[in-house]
Parts: sequence; C-alpha cells; structure tokens
Amino acid sequence: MQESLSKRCTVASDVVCPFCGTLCDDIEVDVKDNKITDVRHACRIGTAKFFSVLEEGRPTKPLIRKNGVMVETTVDTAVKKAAEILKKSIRPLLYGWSSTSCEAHAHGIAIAEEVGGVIDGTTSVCHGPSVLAIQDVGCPSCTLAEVKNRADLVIYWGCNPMHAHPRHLSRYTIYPRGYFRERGHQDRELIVIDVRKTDTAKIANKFIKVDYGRDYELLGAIRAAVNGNEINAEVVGGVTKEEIQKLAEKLKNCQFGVIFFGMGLTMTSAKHRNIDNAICLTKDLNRHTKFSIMPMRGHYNVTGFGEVLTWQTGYPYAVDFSTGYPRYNPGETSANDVLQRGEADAALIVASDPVAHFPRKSVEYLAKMPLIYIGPHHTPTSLLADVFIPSTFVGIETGGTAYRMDTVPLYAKKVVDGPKGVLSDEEILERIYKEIVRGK
Amino acid sequence: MASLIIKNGTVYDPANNVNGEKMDIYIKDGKIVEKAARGAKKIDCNGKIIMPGGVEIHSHIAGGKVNSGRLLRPEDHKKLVMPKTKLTRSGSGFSTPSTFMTGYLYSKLGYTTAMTPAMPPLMARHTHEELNDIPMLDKGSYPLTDGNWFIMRYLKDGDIEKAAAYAAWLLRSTKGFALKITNPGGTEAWGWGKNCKSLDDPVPYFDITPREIIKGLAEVNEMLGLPHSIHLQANNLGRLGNYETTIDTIKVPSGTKNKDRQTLHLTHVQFHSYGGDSWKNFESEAETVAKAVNKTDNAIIDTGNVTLDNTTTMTADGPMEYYLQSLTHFKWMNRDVELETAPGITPFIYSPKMSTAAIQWAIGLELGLLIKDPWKVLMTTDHPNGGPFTRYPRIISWLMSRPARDEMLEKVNAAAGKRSSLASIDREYDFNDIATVTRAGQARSLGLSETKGHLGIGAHGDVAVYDIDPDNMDPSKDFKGIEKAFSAAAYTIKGGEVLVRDGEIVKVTYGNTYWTNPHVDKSLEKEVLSDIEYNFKRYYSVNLANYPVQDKYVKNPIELKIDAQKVGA
Amino acid sequence: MKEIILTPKELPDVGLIAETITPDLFAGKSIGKIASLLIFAGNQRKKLGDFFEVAGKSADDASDTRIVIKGDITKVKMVGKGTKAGEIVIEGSAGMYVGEEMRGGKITVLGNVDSFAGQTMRGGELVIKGNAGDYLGAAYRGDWRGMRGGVILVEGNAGAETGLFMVGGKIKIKGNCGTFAGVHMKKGLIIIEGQTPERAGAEMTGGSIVVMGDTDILPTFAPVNEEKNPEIDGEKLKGTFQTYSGDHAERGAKGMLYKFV
Amino acid sequence: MIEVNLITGRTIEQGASMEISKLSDEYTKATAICELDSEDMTQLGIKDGDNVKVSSVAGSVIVKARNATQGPHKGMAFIPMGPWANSITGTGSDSTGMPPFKGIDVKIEEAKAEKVLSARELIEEVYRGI
Repeated sequence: MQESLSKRCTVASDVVCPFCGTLCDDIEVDVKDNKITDVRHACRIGTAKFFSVLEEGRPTKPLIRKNGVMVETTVDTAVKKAAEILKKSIRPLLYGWSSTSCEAHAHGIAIAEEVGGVIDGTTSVCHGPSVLAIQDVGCPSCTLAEVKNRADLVIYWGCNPMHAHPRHLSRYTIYPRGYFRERGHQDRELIVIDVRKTDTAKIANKFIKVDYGRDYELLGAIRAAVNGNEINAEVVGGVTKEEIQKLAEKLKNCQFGVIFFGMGLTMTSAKHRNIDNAICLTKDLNRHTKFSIMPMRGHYNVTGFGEVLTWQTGYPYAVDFSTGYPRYNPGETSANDVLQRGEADAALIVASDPVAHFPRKSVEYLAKMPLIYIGPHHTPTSLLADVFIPSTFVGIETGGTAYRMDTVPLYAKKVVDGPKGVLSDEEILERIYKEIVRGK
Repeated sequence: MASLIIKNGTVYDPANNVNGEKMDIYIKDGKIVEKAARGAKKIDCNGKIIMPGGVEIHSHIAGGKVNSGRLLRPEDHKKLVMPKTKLTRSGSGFSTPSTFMTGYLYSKLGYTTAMTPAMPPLMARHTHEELNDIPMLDKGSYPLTDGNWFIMRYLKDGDIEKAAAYAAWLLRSTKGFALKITNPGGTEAWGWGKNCKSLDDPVPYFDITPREIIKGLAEVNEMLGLPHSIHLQANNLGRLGNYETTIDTIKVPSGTKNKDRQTLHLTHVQFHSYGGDSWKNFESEAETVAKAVNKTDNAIIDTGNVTLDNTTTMTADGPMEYYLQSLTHFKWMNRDVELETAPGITPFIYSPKMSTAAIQWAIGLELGLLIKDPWKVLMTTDHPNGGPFTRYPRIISWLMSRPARDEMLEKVNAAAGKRSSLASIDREYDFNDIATVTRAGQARSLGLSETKGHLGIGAHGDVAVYDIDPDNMDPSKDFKGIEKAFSAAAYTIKGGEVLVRDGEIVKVTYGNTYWTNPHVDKSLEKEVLSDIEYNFKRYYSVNLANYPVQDKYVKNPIELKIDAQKVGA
Repeated sequence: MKEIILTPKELPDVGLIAETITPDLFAGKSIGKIASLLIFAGNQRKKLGDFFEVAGKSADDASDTRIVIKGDITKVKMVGKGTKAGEIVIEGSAGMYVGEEMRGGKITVLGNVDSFAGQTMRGGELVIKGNAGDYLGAAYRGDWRGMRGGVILVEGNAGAETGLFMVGGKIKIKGNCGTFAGVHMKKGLIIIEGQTPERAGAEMTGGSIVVMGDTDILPTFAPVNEEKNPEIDGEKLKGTFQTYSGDHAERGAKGMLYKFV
Repeated sequence: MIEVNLITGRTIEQGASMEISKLSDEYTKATAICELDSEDMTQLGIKDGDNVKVSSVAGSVIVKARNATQGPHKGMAFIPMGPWANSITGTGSDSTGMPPFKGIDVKIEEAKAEKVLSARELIEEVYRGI
C-alpha cells in the first residue's frame, strides 16, 4: 500500500477482485479510516461487492436458533453447537466453498473427512457438467493471455460475459492488444452462439441463433463438417447446412481460436454432452489449427475449490467420505441428488447460498435438517439456518488464495479490517474442526 | 529431538565408499553424528540392509499439470484408495495419487526427498500449495524455462547476463530450485499448433533454435552457480528415430564445466532412445545412447522406466501429448501457459502384449544396465509417465536379477527380446549400485550431496532400512523377495524420526521445501526488472505485483542463497 | 443350489452401502458370519444383520449360492458388486449400482433399479423386471471402457445414457429408453424394443443399436440401406430395418443404428 | 395464459444487487422479474411492470413482467437466477448432479392484483412451515 493524501487515507493497488472467475487483479481501492471510499477498475458487480462490506446492519454476532428464534451468542458457543451437529450427523452435507479462500477449503475438507460427510461445491450446479465432460474426453485449454496475445477468433457459446463476467472481453479476449494482435479487436473476430441475442451477441461480428436445446446437434454437425463428413439435414438447430459448413471453414482457417462456454451449454438439454461435443470439436480443430476451449467459471474461487479438493482427495466435487475414503459420482454424491433423495441429515453451508440457488425440492429438505451457515451476509440460507456464524469477506477483509477460471492462482489480499470480533471462514472452520477432534 | 542408534545393519553408502559393511549409524538433532548420544534409542537392524533415505530427482507429484491429471482420471482414482486412519488422511489414485497419499507411499518405499520437475512459473503458487500438502518428504520444484519469451529474447540478442539475471529473478519469484527445460522452443511453437523437430528448427517468430536455448541456459545455469545443472527434457520425446536428437543434445552444453557435478541432466532418456521410422520397425537405440553417455563427462541421465501399467502421461511438452492422443484417441488435456510453456496430459496403457510398450520396457532397463558408471544413470519412471513411482521395487528387482528379466521377456511381446539388446545383457546390479541410482547419484546430481544421499557425518538423519539379509539372500534368484522388501521399508527414518515401521506409517511429518536464490549484480537486476515490468503490462494476464510467490506459500522453506554478483558486475 | 434369505428390516433414510451382498462373499460362511459382514449406513460401520434378517444356508462355492432378498431395498446401494458366480434375486426394487463390475453369475430384480446398474459390467446376467434408472450398463466417470461383456435385460424402461462407452456385451430393453442410448459406444449391442426420444448412438464409433419404436435420428448419421431380418452379434431380428452409419461427428465412425420400419 | 420455455441465468443487475444483499429491495427489483418477448406480452394483455404468475410442475411464483432487452425471443421467458426462479425449477438431475435450471415448461398468467414477495417473505412463506 502506498501512502497518499492524508495519513489515514491509503490506496491499495493490484487488488484481486473477489467476485467472478475473471479474477481481475488490477483493482485500486481507496481506504480511509479502515473504510473503503473508492474502488477503481472493477466492474459494476465487483464494485458493489467491495462496497457491500459497508452494508448497514451487517451481522457481526453469531446466531443460534432457540425455540424457533435466532438469538445472539458467542463464537465459542456457535462453534460448539456446529461441531455437535456435525458429530451427531451420520451423513452430513458440506456445501458451498466458491466464495472463500483455498485456505478455508482445506479446513472444510478436513472436517468432511473427519465427520465422514459428503462435500460438494457450487460447481455442482454450475460447471459440474463441464467436469463430467472433461473426465470423459479431456480439455485442450490455455491461460487467458494466450488468448490475448494470439487469438484471432473468439467464440462465446451459451454465455453472456457482458452480464456475468463484465471485464472478460476487455482484459483478455476481444479488446486488449496482444503480442501477435497489435491492433486489439480489429485483429480478431467475435462469434456469439446463443438462443437469444444477448448483450454480448450485440457486439459480435457474427451472431448465430441456435434453437433452444439443440446445441448438441449443432455442435455435432459442425464437427461433421470439420471432419469432412456429410450432414444429413438441411437445417440443424435452426442453422442451415451452408452456414454450418461456412462456419467450419472459418474455424479451421483461423490461426488461434478459442471457445468460451457457460450455463447456456451446461444447464441446457444434453448438459455435459454439449460440453463433451464442444471439447471434441476443439480436439478436431487442432488437426487443422490451434484451438482451445474454456469454461466461464462463475464465482471467483469455484475453480480453487475444485483444485484443492482434487489434490487432497483425487476428485473435484461431490466427494463422499462416508466409507472413510473419497468416493465420487455426481448424480449420486452431488448436493442436489443427496438432498432430493433425502440422504443427508445435517448441513454445513459455507460461502454460498443454496436456499436462493437450489430448486425448491432441494431446499425443502435443507429446511428440515439442522443447518449451519457461515458467510458474511444475511441471505435466504441464513434465514433457514439453526447456527449462523458471520465471517469476513475474503479478498477484502481477509487474504487468501483464489484460482482464476484458467486455473491461474492468485493471492487475494486484505484491504481493510473486518468488523470487530468477526472471524474469517478459515478461522471459523479451523475452530469447528478442532472442536470435532477434541477428545477423540 | 530423539537420538538414534541404528545398530547391526549392513550399510550401503556409496558416497562414502561403504559397500555392505556391518556398522552402526548414530543420529542426533536430526543429523548423522560420529558417536552415539547419551540415552539414544536403539534400533536393531540385524539381518537388514541400510541405505540413505531415497532421493527422487524427477517425479510429477505436485502442481497444475499433475492436478489436471487427477481431475482427468476419476477411473484411475477409483482403482486405488486409502481410507483415513487415526494418523493419516485419506486419498485415492493409482497413477496420480492425491497429495497426502503421495507422501505416505514414498515414505513406505524408504524415500525422504522428492523433487517435482516441471512448474510453469505463472502456476508456481499452485505447485507450492500442493507441495505443502505432501507429507513425509523434503521437496522442491523446477520452474520451466523452455518457451519463456524473456529467456528466448535475451539469448537471441546474445545477452547472456540479462538472461541469467532474469533466471535468478524467476527462481526467486517462483521459489524454484533448478532450471527445467522441456522440449526447448517446441512449447512456444505449440502456441500455434507447431513444434520444433530438430535442434536447429527455429522457434516461430522468435528466430532462435532449441540448440541455442539449451546452450544459453546451460551457460546461465553455471554463471549463476546453481546447485543442480540444467534439467532437460530433450526435443522429440517419444518420436521414432529420436535417439539422434538425444545424442546431438548431449553434446550441446559440452563447453560448460562444473567441478562437482554434470552440467546437463538429461531426463527420462528411455523416451528418447527410439530407433526405426515406423511403429512396425520401432526398435531400441539404448545401446547407442548409452555409449554416448559413457563417453561424455558433462551429462548424466535418469531412465524413465516403463513399468507396463495403465498410467497417465503428463509433460510440459504439449505437442508430444497431442501427438500421443492422436495415436490412442484417448482423452487429452492441454494447458498452454502464456509466455512460458505448454503442458499436456493423456492416459496411456503400456500393455505388455503391445510390441511398442514391451520394447519401451526393455529400453529403460538397457539404459540402466549399459551405462557403465552407476553415478551417471538414475532410476526414475518419470512418474507417472512410464509408470507410477510405486513400481520402483519392481524395477529394482529387474535391475538386480537377470532371471527376473528373463521371466518378463517370456511374458511380454516377443519384440522386446528381438528389437532390444536386453536379452543379451548379463549385468546384475548389487545393493551398492541400487543405493547409487536411487540415492547417492540423485543427491549428487541435485547438488545436495552434502546433506542428502549419504550417511556420513553431517548428513541428514534420513535412513531407509529394508528387511533383506544380504548374507542369506541372492537377489538374482529371490527377485520376488527383493521387490517385496523394497516395497515396504522396515524403517524409514527422516531427520532422526521414525516415520515408517514394518511398511506402516507411524508418524506424519512435513519436510522442507528447497529453493535457490541467486543474487546478481544490483544494477543489472534493476535493468532487467524494468524490462520485465514493461512486458508484463502488455503481454501477461496478471499484474507483475501479483506474480511472485509470497513467502507464506512455502511451508518450512530452505532458501539456498547464492552469491552470483559477479554476473553483470 | 443353496439359498440365503435376507429380509430387510427398517432401513435408514441416509441409505446403505452393501457391496458385501454377493454370493462370492457369502459362500462358505455361516449365517452368523454373513450377518456380521460390513455395511455402511451413512458414515456408520454396521453389520449386515443390523438391517437384514439372515436365514438359510450358503454353499461352499459361490456358484452354488443363491441370495434371495425378500422386500424392497431401494435405499441399498451396490448389491452384488463384482459378483463372479452364483445368483441374487431381489424380490422388490433395488438401489443404485446393482451388479456394478459384475463378472459372472446372475442377478434378478423383480422391481425397479436405480441408476448406475451394471456399471462397467464384464460378464454374467442382470435381469430387471421393472424399470432401470440412468446410466444402465454404463462406464464409471472418466472411463472410456464401459460395459465389456455379459447381458442386461430390462423388461420395463431405462433412463438416460444407457450403455455409455460400451465396449462389449448386450443390453436389451423391452420398454422405452432415455436419451443418449449408446453414447460413445465402441462395440456391443443395444436393443430398444420401445421408443427412445433422440440422440441414440451419439458419438458412437462402433457397435450396434436397434430401435423398434420411434426415435429422432441425429443429423450426423447417414442412411445406408434397408435390411430384412438382420442378425447382429448372434441376435436374430425380425422385420425390415433402415440402417444408418455414424456418428459422423466422429472421424471414421463405424457405428450402426437399425431403425424398424 | 401462455405456455413458454423458461430459462434462468445471470444478469448484471441481479449480480450487483446480490452483492449488496439478497434481502435488499434492489435485489427483489432486479431478480423477481420475468423477461418476456413483446409479442408474448401483447398476447397476455400486459405491459412492462405488470405482475405475472409463472407456474411449472414444481410450483408457482409471482414476479414482475419486463420487456426482454436481449430479444426478440418469442416463446421463451427469462427469470434471473435466485429464489423466485427456483420456486419453479424442477427436480432430479438425470443422475448428473445438475438440476434443470433451463428449458422448463411454464405457464404464464397475468396477475396484476397479486403481490411480488421479497426474498425474505418468499423463504418464510415457502419453507418455514416445513
């Protein structure tokens, strides 16, 4: 931090933004009297996140449900209660993790292993299908400045970065000047493929509208064209055969191409098979030119959770420790399946909000079981919790490691102190772990 | 810290010319000492052999690429699991075990040190996070410099001192131990889907050749006075007829000298000793390569043995992994790293029935047996590329026993016998040779021979004890017994603490991470830093301030400070 | 053949993992020994006898042992995992992974089975009188070598991704089949007597899929010819079939799709 | 009443307001909405800002109809991800782990007289009784 203006006003530079998987690391934050006064370079959502630490009425004291009402308590009591719930449970679900540090993840995994629970990340309802596809067919990819320096063809398929990753295009893909692309966007072509003309599609050189749920067929048809095979239909997914063949030629003849994809593929009919076919298309294209593909990971450290869980257990999400060793099979050991099958009997939710983001049926089950929630805000999940331990914001009030969507790890530093008495996720989880193993 | 007396064992300590002598070893405060300390705990090793703790120079155990390999292969992880115990964490993975499990498995084999050889600098934080989660071992990692834009440009401009200053900065920024080069130039070419096919095939747009990169980096390495030499994966890995490139490569840095060690470490040479021009006439050229190694005094190699398993290949050599998956049509990961390198990953099944795999198996052993001086050839599997490190005991049995090899030659595809010289080799390693290729030689190559790979006074108290009575066991005949004994150390002692007893973990510790920190002339460093700053803003995707690995990422660091201020002065 | 009878008691909501229920592990064991075999209830290490009444007698050899489960075990996973010989009859519905990695013997389920039945099966016979879930006879995550041998017969319907990465064996479904039947298939045969909505044979490079009912064929399949009463992998089919080759999204694909006309 | 295909997903407004607080009015304003094609709105006889009831097999929810800005997409409705959308997303995952968040068959009816609940009200009404 460099001193500026008055003694108490500092500027933190090279700050990592803890919002999305773009993980911008060029943010400047002005701080006066331990209060954030200005945020520069961040997008609208990132800025909102930095300022959200100032939320009025932000919870600072742990709460425990007593006779149906949440009452204030001490961290010690809340930690003890949380440990008690987890120890008593015979199949606890530990879910979330995308908006906290890798240091916190490690403690969470240790707890899951100790209590023989199921641990799952928000990947499950985001790029889980991408993981399944990668495990079946692989994934030729690269880091983001490879795109910046080399790409002359960029495709966004089923994603809308103008809304979900607002600085993605300006930092890495379309607008920046790169070593081999000195004129920035003039040296590149942007193609958007989506079911609707999104705000990203509006700025594309070419927008291809695909019929809802027909991405898989369109991908297959493009592959057939790339591989020199016939397409046995005049129109596939709303796109004509001629247009598909023209597109295939364009893909084969670029110098360095890349496909970014999002929930428009992972959540739509065919789910992981869309990604599977998109990856296979990328593999096919590498016979002709250089091509990469990358999931647009949502939360700033959803990638990091997958990395830590993978190196510690061998699997990236949906890991079941109930037999004493890691077992993995999304569809069985993933959060929504465990919940909807009624297989969990307690839950620890950290750094995510399943009550807002899970389907109703899953939430109905969550509402029935003892629920522990750790996070900085009141959320729909905290409303249903039996134990709520407020925590600091990682990357703003607590430092920690996060992995960008292309798996580049960065240290997200602290810029202000958190509210007095509020611990970090990492510290809270470590205390819960210690409480669980105490006396064992 | 406990003091130990390791009594009555038969000691093999080649660095100190101890070859099968009955003697006692004393440990105090974590180090080997001359005399027994008062109150020292005794460990009776009568009827057992004693070696220094195993040292591993090249094993992909941590980092982005390794983790991508884990991610890619749930079916591999389902195959082998370790449940949690009171002492140890759980884990999974046969060819790419999870971190905790990696440490336990190495320790059970009697290893106490392992280096992970290929760290993309941009991903260094990740490598260290994983190293921190690998228990039982001392560790280190080698930043990749093969396709590095700064290095290539400085070398192209003939600015060797700036290249050295940059390399010093890179080691410091990544907390790296040695300079790794993988398919020099080829990884940058892979940015365009291309490759460098010979030592003189120029890198697209950079106007420099692999030969110039290797030569330049060898000079940089010696200029900085790093403990290890350059650690090189030669061009054309896995390609037919690549032995010519390999022999050519051995000669490249012959001008550089170092009195204590080689100036070139050529890694997993099994994959680089291929003859033939089609997979139908694929054959071993291990004899030719071994001859070249026998002749040189500046290069040593590690073998990269193939163990005939279903494994995961992973290397920073992106074009090679692409080529391999184009043969197998297996799933394939590629992970190009901006301005630096291009790792790739794909599974591979070395089926004993396949002629290629059988010949590859033979080549690894031929190299070990045909290179005369055991100090010049180190045993590795290039884990997990040739097979997982957990197969070391089996390789030891093959090296020590001609009957073991003959039995295999009967079982595997007949091509192994016909298109390699293995069937005609009588040589059998003795325990001293094994101790050299798995410990002493590895430590010397790394430049860590003061404290590692031997049992002399002042060495680390890292000791492996195996349940083998050399007076009553003929390794040539009882090769199954050899494999069994090396699979489960009777004791693994690290820093004077017993970590493994009778093949079981009895204590969990976390070792040190070694990194080197050479300091060059200040004004040169400043000049290079401003160059770095200029290029970072334009071409990297992260800010320079966020690039260097913060101190907190290295658990139990051992920083090797190196005065290289004459560089640039 | 000797019979062991398991009668389920109250089963916990969290479900059981009961990979120990297989003739190979029961053979040569007394009732008491069988009742003390390990079963996981959530994270609890329990005994088989905690959840099942065990009666009857086992043979010394697995191939002479039949296990009869009297009742519904929808909450029980992995029954018959890795079975090499002998027989299991489940007189109700069964949970996930029935007959996972089965190599021989026979498993019959009178009710329905949940997903992942016959996962990575290598031999033997799996008969399901009711419906099957998703991933019937499929590969485990990431495995490019799925079902390698044996026969699966479903008298009701099956779910999505039946026969994923199949490399051998046969799957016969009398009812309807979900989407992506035979996805990534390389060898073997899938017969769907009912309909399958779409995407049968997606990314297949070999093997055969027969569909008697309605289906939408992917645009990356090419019509070949009409065949009468074809014989595929020893199965004699009656009627006229339009054949398609594919999936031509893949290079050099040699998969065959037979559609009843 | 119209029958359409519903997709749910992110918007920048939903994202920014979520970071402020999911219990804030801004969040309700940004997220308790349903973007509809103008033709579909005409058919329903409603205009931008009118409340509609969106129902699927899983349940129903009241949200504010909004003119689709990223259209036209006749026959398709869009509700930003959040508790309102998830009141009507379906069950199961086809054994993949991923619930159906897009491609849900829904009915939309005008519901000018009914109230859009806040996140807090919605959670309390739907789940507290359980």
